[in-house]
Amino acid sequence: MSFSVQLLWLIPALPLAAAAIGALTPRGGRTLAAGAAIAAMLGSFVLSCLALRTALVDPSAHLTHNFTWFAFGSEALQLGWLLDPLTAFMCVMVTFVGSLIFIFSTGYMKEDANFTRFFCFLSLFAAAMLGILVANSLLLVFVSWELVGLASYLLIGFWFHKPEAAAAAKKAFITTRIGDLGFLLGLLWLYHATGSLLFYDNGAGVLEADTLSLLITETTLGGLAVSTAIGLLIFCGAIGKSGQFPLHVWLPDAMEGPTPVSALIHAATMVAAGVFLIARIYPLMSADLALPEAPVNALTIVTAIGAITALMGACIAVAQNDLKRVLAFSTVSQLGYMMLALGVGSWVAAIFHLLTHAFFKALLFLGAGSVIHAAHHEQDIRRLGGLAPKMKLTFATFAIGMMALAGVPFLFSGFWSKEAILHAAHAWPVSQLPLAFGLTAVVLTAFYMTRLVAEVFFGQPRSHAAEHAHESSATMTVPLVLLAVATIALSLLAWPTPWLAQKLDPLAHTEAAHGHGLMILSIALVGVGLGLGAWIYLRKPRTSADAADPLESAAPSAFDALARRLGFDELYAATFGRLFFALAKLADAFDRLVWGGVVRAVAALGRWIGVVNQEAEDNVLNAGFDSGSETLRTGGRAYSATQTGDAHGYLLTMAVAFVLLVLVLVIGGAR
Amino acid sequence: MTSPALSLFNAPFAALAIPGPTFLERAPLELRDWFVHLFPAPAQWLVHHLITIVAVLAVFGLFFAFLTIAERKLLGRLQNRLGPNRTGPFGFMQPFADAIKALTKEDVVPAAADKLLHFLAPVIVCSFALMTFAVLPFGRHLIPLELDAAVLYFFAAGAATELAIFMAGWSSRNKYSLLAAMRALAQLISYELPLLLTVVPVVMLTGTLSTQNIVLAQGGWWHGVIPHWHVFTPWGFAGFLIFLVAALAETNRSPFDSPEAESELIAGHLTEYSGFKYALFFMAEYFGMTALCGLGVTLFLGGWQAPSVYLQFIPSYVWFGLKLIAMILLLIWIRGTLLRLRIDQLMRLSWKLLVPLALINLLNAAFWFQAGELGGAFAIARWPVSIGLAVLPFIAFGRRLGRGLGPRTYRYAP
Amino acid sequence: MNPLQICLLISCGLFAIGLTAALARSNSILVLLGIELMLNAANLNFIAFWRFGPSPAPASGVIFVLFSLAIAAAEAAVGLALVIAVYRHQKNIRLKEASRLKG
Amino acid sequence: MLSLSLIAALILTSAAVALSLRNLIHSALVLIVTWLGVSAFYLWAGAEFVGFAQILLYVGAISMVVLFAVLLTRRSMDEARVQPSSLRRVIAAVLAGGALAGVLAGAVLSTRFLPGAGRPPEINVRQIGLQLMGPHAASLLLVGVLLTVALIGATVIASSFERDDVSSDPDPRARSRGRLPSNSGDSHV
Repeated sequence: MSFSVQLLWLIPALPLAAAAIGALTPRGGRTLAAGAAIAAMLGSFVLSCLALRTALVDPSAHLTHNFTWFAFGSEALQLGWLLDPLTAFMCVMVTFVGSLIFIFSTGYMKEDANFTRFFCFLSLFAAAMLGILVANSLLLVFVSWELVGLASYLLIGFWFHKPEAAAAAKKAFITTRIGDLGFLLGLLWLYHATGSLLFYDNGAGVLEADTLSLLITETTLGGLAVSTAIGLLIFCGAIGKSGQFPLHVWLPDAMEGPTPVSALIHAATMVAAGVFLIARIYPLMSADLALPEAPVNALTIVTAIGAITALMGACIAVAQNDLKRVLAFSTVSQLGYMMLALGVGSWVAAIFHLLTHAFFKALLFLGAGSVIHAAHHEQDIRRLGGLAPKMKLTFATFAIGMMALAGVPFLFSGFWSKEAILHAAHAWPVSQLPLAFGLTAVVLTAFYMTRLVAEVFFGQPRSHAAEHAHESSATMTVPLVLLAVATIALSLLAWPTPWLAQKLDPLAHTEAAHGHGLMILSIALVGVGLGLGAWIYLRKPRTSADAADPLESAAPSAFDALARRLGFDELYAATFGRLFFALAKLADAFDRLVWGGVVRAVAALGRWIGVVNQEAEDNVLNAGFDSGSETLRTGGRAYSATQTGDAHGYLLTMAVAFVLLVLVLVIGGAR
Repeated sequence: MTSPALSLFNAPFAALAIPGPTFLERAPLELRDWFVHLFPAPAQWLVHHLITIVAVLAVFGLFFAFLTIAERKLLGRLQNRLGPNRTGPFGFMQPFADAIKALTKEDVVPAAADKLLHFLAPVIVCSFALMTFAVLPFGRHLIPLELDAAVLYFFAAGAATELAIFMAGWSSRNKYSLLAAMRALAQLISYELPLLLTVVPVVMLTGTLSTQNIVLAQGGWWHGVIPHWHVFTPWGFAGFLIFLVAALAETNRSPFDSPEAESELIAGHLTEYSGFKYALFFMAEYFGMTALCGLGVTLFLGGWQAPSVYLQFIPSYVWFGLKLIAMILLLIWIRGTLLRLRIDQLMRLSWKLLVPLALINLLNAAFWFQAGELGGAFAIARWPVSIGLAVLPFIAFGRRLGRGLGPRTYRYAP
Repeated sequence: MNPLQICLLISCGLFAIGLTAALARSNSILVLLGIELMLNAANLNFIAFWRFGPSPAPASGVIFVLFSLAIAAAEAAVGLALVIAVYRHQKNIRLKEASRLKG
Repeated sequence: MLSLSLIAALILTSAAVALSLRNLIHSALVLIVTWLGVSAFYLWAGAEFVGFAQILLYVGAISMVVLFAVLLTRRSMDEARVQPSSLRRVIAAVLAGGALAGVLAGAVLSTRFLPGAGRPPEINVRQIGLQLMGPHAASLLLVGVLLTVALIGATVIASSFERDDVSSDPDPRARSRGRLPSNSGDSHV
């Protein structure tokens, strides 16, 4: 069955309908809300598979369906759907992972009173995310983008009665808004420059050669090509949404939301939206590479941001004690990898890593959710421990996810995608620094994941909750198993043949030389990381929750700085926070002193006029009015005598008057 | 100056002059014309009308007579007893015996009664019930009075029933009669609404108020077998069911016969009536039922149209008669099967179920028509949509109907 | 005499009877009925002019009467509801006594 | 012309009788005859649709409302008879009515009307429907709104349920006076 691109809107429309159902369902309708959400997601998954089939018929084609949203004057704003392998792969991933997370949620959120609301928000989120994927218009992307932001705000703050959750939701919303401002500016500039926001429109779209050549010939301030400037502005949005340095601060705090939300939004899909966006507008981002003497290329900035984020995230993750926070910083780090890959020119590698990361990170988060659920919402890894024998299935799947994330060779998909990125970085002509950053992060990733597994699953149970943990129910473990299988199976996308790369970018030559040297180096580094982790944490497992971390005792100040996440929050509070507070103070003072003074002066003037007025009124006007009123009152009294309230009297008066009127008319007419 | 009123009464018979397809189809007309020509020319128009009236009276008078015996025998069968079987062969002379009994009975009028009204009530109810027959098309050429606004006429004439019930209840000078009359009126008024609302879609789709044209609009067959009757469309079927229920209530038939529930109320507003006046009321009720069934046949069951193209050789009035009898038998069956409704249940049924359903059915019919106009795929797609529009509201409103109604409780009894 | 004039005279008579009743009777229901009669007289005029008047528009008279009927129905419903409300308030429906706006 | 005279006699006599009867119920019933006469006039004039609508509306609906109103506004069987009006008022009313009739009749007789069409305008139900839905659609909508408002208004005005705020009622006994027992949904028979 071929899938028509006109029907692509159905993919986001199904979850949207489910969200509507969820919103209209009363609190008791748990089965209906969850059933609708899961059914819609599975339906979208089927549709996405059909779309993927259609897209793979001719991978190089961009199937589009454009239509006019509204016209103002001679301008017409167009929206549209786009189907190409990038869209299709992403849709399949989002709907598949989404379905599993939805199913997992039915188990995880079982006791929550606002179960139906939760599924309404989840569906809304999925709809918005799929909207980003199928859009053929930057405007539609932006709209969906903001909807995603809204849904993520609602979901992070789902337990809004917790002050931390409410604060985290606000933080996430405001931080991403800062990036989105850049996105909006870039969007407006793009519309100003090209008159269109469609990606592909038979040669007139903004990602097509004609428009791009126009964009790179113009320059703006600093000698930047217009395309570079627009690309960087849009990249601001991606920084915010994908948690890149320096706007990464919201992502770890967002872990206050329910764990399935963390899995869905802050690991698998939403944060990937930024990466997807850059991959989508890659022709625009890379347009300035054609200019020989550009002062700076947009992709160079992307690379720098990505490399810094990758290394920084990995460093901070080493010193975190909250189970979900470790995973959150690893997400930051992995997103940095993806950005790095985009920057060095291999968007295919970035998308490959995005796909594999979505699976194993969702697996890790759901595994973490399973642990947290079993341990009565205990998230501190120091207070867990010894869970491996109690939760065998969770442990096994979590270990698969951990090895995929750490890049354990050959069997796990994470290894292949990470290799692709490192190779791309190696092949970057500009600098080898990103490769160095990436390799360092590889060691750290293997290290902190080993630490996490060791702390959580080995050793002695260090709290009451951990002692009495037991395996979760099937609604939670089945998605784990499925995700684990997918994590391993996704290796097939890259090996033995680079199938995904051929399908995603068939025009590019895919004979990226697999230098074996680099692969061996990275395998060795993974081994170092794993070994170090095992040596420090497995050899002598932690015995009590209060014992200091071995690293902490070795280098207290460095560990402390990392544990405080390098003080970004404090830095922002001290700089931007203080600045805005001062500005607010200033505005307040201005209001009070300057405007307040003016108002008081006017008021005094008014009061003085009032006094004068009153004198004049009492002595001059009132006397006249009094006598006038008296006359009126007398007249009114006389007139009210006729108002008897007797309907008959009125009727009679009317009749007599009518007779007189007709008489006058008849006599007048006869004359 | 000739009176337009007369031309109004003359006009329909022009249609009867059109030669029919078969001799049988035309046979009643031929017979009438032959008889009319026996009279001198100036009197012919009068005889013409009189003979029509007499024919309607005779046919439906006899029909009424045999309807009563059929009902009693059928009810007997349904209740596992024999029914009247003493008078004449198989008891078929029973209605005539009853008639003689009613005529010879003493006519008791309460002393305090409003004598004139007490007398007028049965007369009015009976005459107006008979008047409704004037616009029913009994056959292709058989319609006593072809009016442009026939459906309106039908209901206008039917309105007098309410008046007569009020007169009967009030003139009896008996508070129970009056109370029962008020209850009966409340029921009639409540059920007139769904009744009229189910007629509206038919009128809307056929674009005419003339009964003959409504029947003509239902002519034709799909593949020569399935007729184009309204009852074979989703909205028509739903409308027919609502019409049936409302017609049951309008004619005080069981299960809606609480106004005169014999076993509970000593005949309601008819308490103070006896003898022939009571018989007149009884007769009017059956006339009303026959007329409403006739209207139902006309509006929904294709009137005198044959059910299949191959059955057209049977004269149209036979088809009308068969359908009428079938529908009346259905009503008798319902009477023998269902339990009587309490008055509050009865009102609730009308206002909370039938009226909203009829209103939705109106929309459904409009949708059906518009989708049919578009043609093509819409003409097929309208079927499931229309069925859904008919069934889903029924389920939705039906589920709400019983809500809040616990089992019947008795305050003063254990 | 013109048939139109006859019709108009009938309607005059009906109107006058309605008015007289509305003025003479003290019972508010009868007053309302008198007013209904006056409305009917007006409707009679519409039909008379439609039928006999010079070059009538095809349906205007009829349609006017239809609207007028609807309004008469609304008037009767509201009027009689008011009568019932008044009765509940002052235990009779003599119009003379319903002369205060105070509840 | 004969039929017109008969109709006129019917209308005027029944109207006069109806409004002079003592018994309200009789008044209402005789008035129905008047309305039937008016509809007969419509039929005579060729306005078939309006004629039947008049019967349906006045005989079927308004008369019922009137009769209900009469029955609901009296306390015993005999109160349907109303007190005779004072003679002074009757004389005034007859004078006013007579003057009006005289003046109107004079106006009608003294006006010279243009000659009209000899035969009734050809109009059938379909045309009326098209006119209502076409040029007069706005009025039709307004009438629909008016009728809905009248329906709701009449229900609200005539409904016997008073507001149940006990606190604002100074005299608790006033609440029980003249009030039906509240209808609690399920029946206690």
